[in-house]
Amino acid sequence: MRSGVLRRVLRIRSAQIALVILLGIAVLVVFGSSIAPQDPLHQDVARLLQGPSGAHWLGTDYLGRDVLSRLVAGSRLSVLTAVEAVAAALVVGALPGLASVFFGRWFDFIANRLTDAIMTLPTLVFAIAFTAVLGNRMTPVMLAVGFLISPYFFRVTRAAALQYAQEPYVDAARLFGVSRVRVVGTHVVGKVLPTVLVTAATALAGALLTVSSLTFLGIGVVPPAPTWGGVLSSDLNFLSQLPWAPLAPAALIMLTAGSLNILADALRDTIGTSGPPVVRAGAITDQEVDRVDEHPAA
Amino acid sequence: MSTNTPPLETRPVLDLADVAISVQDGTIQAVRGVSLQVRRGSSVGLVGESGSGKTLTCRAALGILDRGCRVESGTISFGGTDVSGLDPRQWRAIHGRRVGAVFQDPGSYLNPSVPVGRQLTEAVRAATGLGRRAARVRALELLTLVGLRGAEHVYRQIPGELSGGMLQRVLIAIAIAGDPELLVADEATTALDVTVQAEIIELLRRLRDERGLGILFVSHDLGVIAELCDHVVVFYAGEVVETGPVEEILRRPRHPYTQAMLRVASLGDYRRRELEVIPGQPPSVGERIAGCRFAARCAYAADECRSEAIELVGIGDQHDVRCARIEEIDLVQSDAWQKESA
Amino acid sequence: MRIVSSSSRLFTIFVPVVLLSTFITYGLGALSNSNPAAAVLGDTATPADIKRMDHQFGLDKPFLVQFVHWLGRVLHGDLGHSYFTGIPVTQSIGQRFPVDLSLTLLALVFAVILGGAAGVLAAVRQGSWIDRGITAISAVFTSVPAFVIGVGLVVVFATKLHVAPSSGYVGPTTDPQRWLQHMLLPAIAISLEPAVGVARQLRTALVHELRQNYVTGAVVRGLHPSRVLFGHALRNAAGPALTVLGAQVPFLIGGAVVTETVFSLPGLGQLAVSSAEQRDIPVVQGVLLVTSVIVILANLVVNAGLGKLRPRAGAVTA
Amino acid sequence: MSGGAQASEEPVLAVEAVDVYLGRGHRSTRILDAVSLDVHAGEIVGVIGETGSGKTTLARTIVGLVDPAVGAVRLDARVISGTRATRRRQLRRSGHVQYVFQDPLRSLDPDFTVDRIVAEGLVAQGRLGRDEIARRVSQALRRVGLDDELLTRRPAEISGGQRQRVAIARAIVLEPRLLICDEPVSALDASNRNKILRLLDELRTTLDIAIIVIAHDLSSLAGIADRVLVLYRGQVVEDGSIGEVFSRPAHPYTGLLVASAPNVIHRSLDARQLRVVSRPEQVDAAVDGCVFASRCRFATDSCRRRPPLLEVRPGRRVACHHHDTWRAEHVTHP
Repeated sequence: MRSGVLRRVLRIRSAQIALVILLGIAVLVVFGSSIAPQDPLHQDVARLLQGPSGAHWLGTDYLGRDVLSRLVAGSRLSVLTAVEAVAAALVVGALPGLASVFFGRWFDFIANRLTDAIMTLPTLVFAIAFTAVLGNRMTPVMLAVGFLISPYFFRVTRAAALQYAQEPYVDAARLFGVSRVRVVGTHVVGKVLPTVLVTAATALAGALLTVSSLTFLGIGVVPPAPTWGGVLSSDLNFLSQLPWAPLAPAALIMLTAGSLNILADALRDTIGTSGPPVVRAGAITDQEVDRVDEHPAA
Repeated sequence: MSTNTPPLETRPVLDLADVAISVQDGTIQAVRGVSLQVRRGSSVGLVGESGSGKTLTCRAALGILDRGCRVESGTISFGGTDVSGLDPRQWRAIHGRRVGAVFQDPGSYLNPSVPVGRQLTEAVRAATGLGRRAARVRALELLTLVGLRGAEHVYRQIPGELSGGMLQRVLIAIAIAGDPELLVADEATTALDVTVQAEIIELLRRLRDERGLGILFVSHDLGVIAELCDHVVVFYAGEVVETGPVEEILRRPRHPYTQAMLRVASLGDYRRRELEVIPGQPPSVGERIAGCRFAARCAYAADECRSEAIELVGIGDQHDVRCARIEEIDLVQSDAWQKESA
Repeated sequence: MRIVSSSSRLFTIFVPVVLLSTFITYGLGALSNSNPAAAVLGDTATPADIKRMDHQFGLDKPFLVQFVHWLGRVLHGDLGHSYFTGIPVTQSIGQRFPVDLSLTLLALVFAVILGGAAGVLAAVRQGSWIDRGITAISAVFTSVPAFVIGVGLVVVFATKLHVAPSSGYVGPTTDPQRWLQHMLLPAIAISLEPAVGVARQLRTALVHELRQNYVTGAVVRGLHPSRVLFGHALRNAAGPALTVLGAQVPFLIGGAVVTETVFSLPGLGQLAVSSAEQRDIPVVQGVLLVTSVIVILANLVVNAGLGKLRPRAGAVTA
Repeated sequence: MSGGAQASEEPVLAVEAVDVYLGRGHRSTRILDAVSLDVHAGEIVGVIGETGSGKTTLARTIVGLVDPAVGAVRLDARVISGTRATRRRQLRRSGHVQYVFQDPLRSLDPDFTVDRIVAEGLVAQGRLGRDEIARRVSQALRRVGLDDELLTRRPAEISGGQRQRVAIARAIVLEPRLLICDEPVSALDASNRNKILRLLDELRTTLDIAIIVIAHDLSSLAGIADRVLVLYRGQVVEDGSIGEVFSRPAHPYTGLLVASAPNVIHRSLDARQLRVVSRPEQVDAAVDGCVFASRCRFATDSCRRRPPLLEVRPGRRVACHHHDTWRAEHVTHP
């Protein structure tokens, strides 16, 4: 890790706020339904579609369930599945991206075509199709989503790794007889890591939106189980009675995704000012391939 | 600058009087008290180490100081009109028409994705208002004028396809497209191969003599200045320490810094010898120093050098020096010379 | 691997990509353990019935043979029939396809206009309140799913102000004005995310370009500021922004699929969701294939645009 | 001091007629063409060449980052080019050949402190304990004129001249037999340039090592080099003792180089009279002819054949058909 990058990020006010919000969300995720004020599944036919009150801070839904409790209890599924997707993408994308430093042009060619192909698959449609195959469960669907976003990790990591691997100090280390694996370990990995972190934070925000979109469509969850997107979806049918009802679940999604994006931006700015080149997303890869050619393996 | 009446009856094209420039939003004064003049058909060289203020001065004269940099005091005028307070729109009437500029790393001053000919034509049109077709004809003439063979072919190439020397010629063609009176060249030959550098200097000399172009030439290399310029301004740590005709400065430098600079410069002799160095490092930009800014590195420095500001004093025809001990140094040196020859 | 011409680029890059993505699409369907015959015939089917049905669907052949057959039929415009309704997949997709195509194209246009203008404005006024405002609005929109924006638009413009229809679809050939009325809100809803992507990338790239020496060079040549901005800096900054736009298309289509639900548009999304619930594999495959092709086509367009922006192919770089 | 004065009988480095190609397949180009060079212990040899002359490729070939297609590189009479990976690693760990890269800022890892940078080669050898490494690092730093307070700084926190010294310290800490410096002073101003050149001059005697200094201009060799090798488009056009080569160049290209060098004192050659005015077109077109013919004022039909690199005097080689006549044609008008 580039020394002090995180410390400098944490000096940025917006990043501090974002981190506090994310810590709060993390508490919701860890403790989930055990800190929900009421039973998220308890239906109360006497209190349908009520506005906020002392008993129900965020009101009740069309079955008389406490909205606040449903949102709190739904945090775990909504956030953890997104984390699963990003973790999968990291493993499938970032590791080969880093490894591309070691392999020649054929690995590069194949990996890039494969990447291009995966990137043409529309994430949501693919996720929907996946439920058709594997049944209506969230985890496999999100692993599939992780597979679909892995190309972004691959590209960003690969571009950064190749760039750093061509710095003269890498040649210098090789001239000392340091092995390639160790050279990459000491001179390249640490510099690529912040870039991967930025991508991970952005991807997590995106995956969160994907989860909420899927749960909104009713995909990946079996009905009584609460999710943020599901709460939003159920509110939608009663817009005329409770037009402000979507606000709370929407705000929760936005706060989480927004905090992640702010953190990613702060991180990106910090890396940008501390030296390493900015890796442009989706940069055209042919030039990089050319550069590899000019770098004869030794 | 000397108070003598200028030998040429023409008014200077560029006239800087007592210019001070601040950087970092006025917090640091990087350049102070710079006065210099450039006339048509003459070339003035600014020489100094990096950070000495020569590039800031020349960017101020071009009206392209970076954000946070500002001309604090003094006047900059083109042919009698003061330009120090102009806004970008007013500068546009001067850029390209009255002054052209070339820089180090010529390739980076051209748009990498547009053929060079189109960029030249565009400059011709901006400076002259010619029609598209006439401008293209003019552009091809200019490419030939700056010594590029196969102008038609070069016209269609993008910057990445040309060598550094060719790019600098293209940039010179662009700079003189509007037939300006002044050309500002900031380290224009620094990154080039020596043989190419000599050719570019040759070209600049020709343009100066044939078209009466005034040239303000910035370089860290006294040798290059000696090849092209008739007048030298020596910068040290944000101040002019010596200025005068090039032969005189080379033959009989008076400021200890100029003398040291000549000793470390390449002498055109390649035998093994003990190489000269100037001890220490220059002060950091804007560092406040009472007295002479070179005193800490100067073998002749005395107490008087460190107490109060030293003025630039005229000591001959257009020859000014900023040194408090100039007479004593002359004595020491002639003594040494006598001992050596005895 | 230098690009000699755009046609060879097409063959070296896009043909393998199309083959691979169709393979993944098909493989997804074929990998499903669900037996369509059993699903269609119900609990009372005999093994012989299932075998006959398998043969009818071609499911008794090796996987690769099935893929090649399927690909052959796809090339002839045959995506098979729904397991349940028996309606040709091309027919049900054909009915709904215009909705998504209109939505996607309109959203792309909005994204270019909105994102382009915001990006240029933010870069030119870098550090001003305009720049900060655009950055803040961008941060909000990247954190909101398209369907939430859709819901917001419905609440404000349809439910409260009654200035736009909240649901339904009219074909552009039937009544262009009403088509636009129906498409406007959903298209805006899904265009905001890609617009933000374009704006951010454009701002970054343009700020970078405006710091380059050639911009200083253009200024000292006395060029008009608009010429420096649009003729030089933007030309070079547009490439990365266009690349980002291309990369956004898969998400744009995803947004379209969800937003259809909000605005009750009869599009591919609803077809995909309902067939996924029924495990109607040929329909799901068809939708995936068609949307992938949209993405690939959009990327071809983007690539053509990039080719125009970049220096001539095969240029020697020093 | 004349060329090769300190030469012992066996050269430390012998580059024997190497051809080097870069790129693959039809895009492969010949960068070096039959280049040969000897360097003895205690000797500084300058390699001078402009853009595209192949000088950096020559350095990379000597250190084994590039393999020659033809020819060999020998260190103390043992071939070190084109070896297998394990042998190569063994050679590299020995530290006998050290390379000081062109750009000191980029060749030092920005995340590493000075002590870690200088120690990297010793750590890779894995022979010495931590205390011994620390001792050797601080000794090397003192040798290049830096003190211990720099040990914990990072490259961004020290000056350009100091960075170049750190790069040299990193090389000499391994007690090399041969040191190759690629443009060691091109990024420095005149005074700092002379300081680094003086340091190299000092090291060759105190450490008794062979040094190659690669440069694009004469001023980076002035005062320290014993011999100089002039490269033009991958070929050696002239070599010999530096005083002789530059005071009486035997090749028209060397002449042009000397005449073009910016100079504050009078010179004997005028670049304007060495540049091409006109020349026979067919000389230009010759593929296997003299590499310099297209820029040579003195080119004739015979230059369509490639001139051999002839030893015109002991220790003096020139590749020019007209090496003994062109100067007579060059008339200096007042």
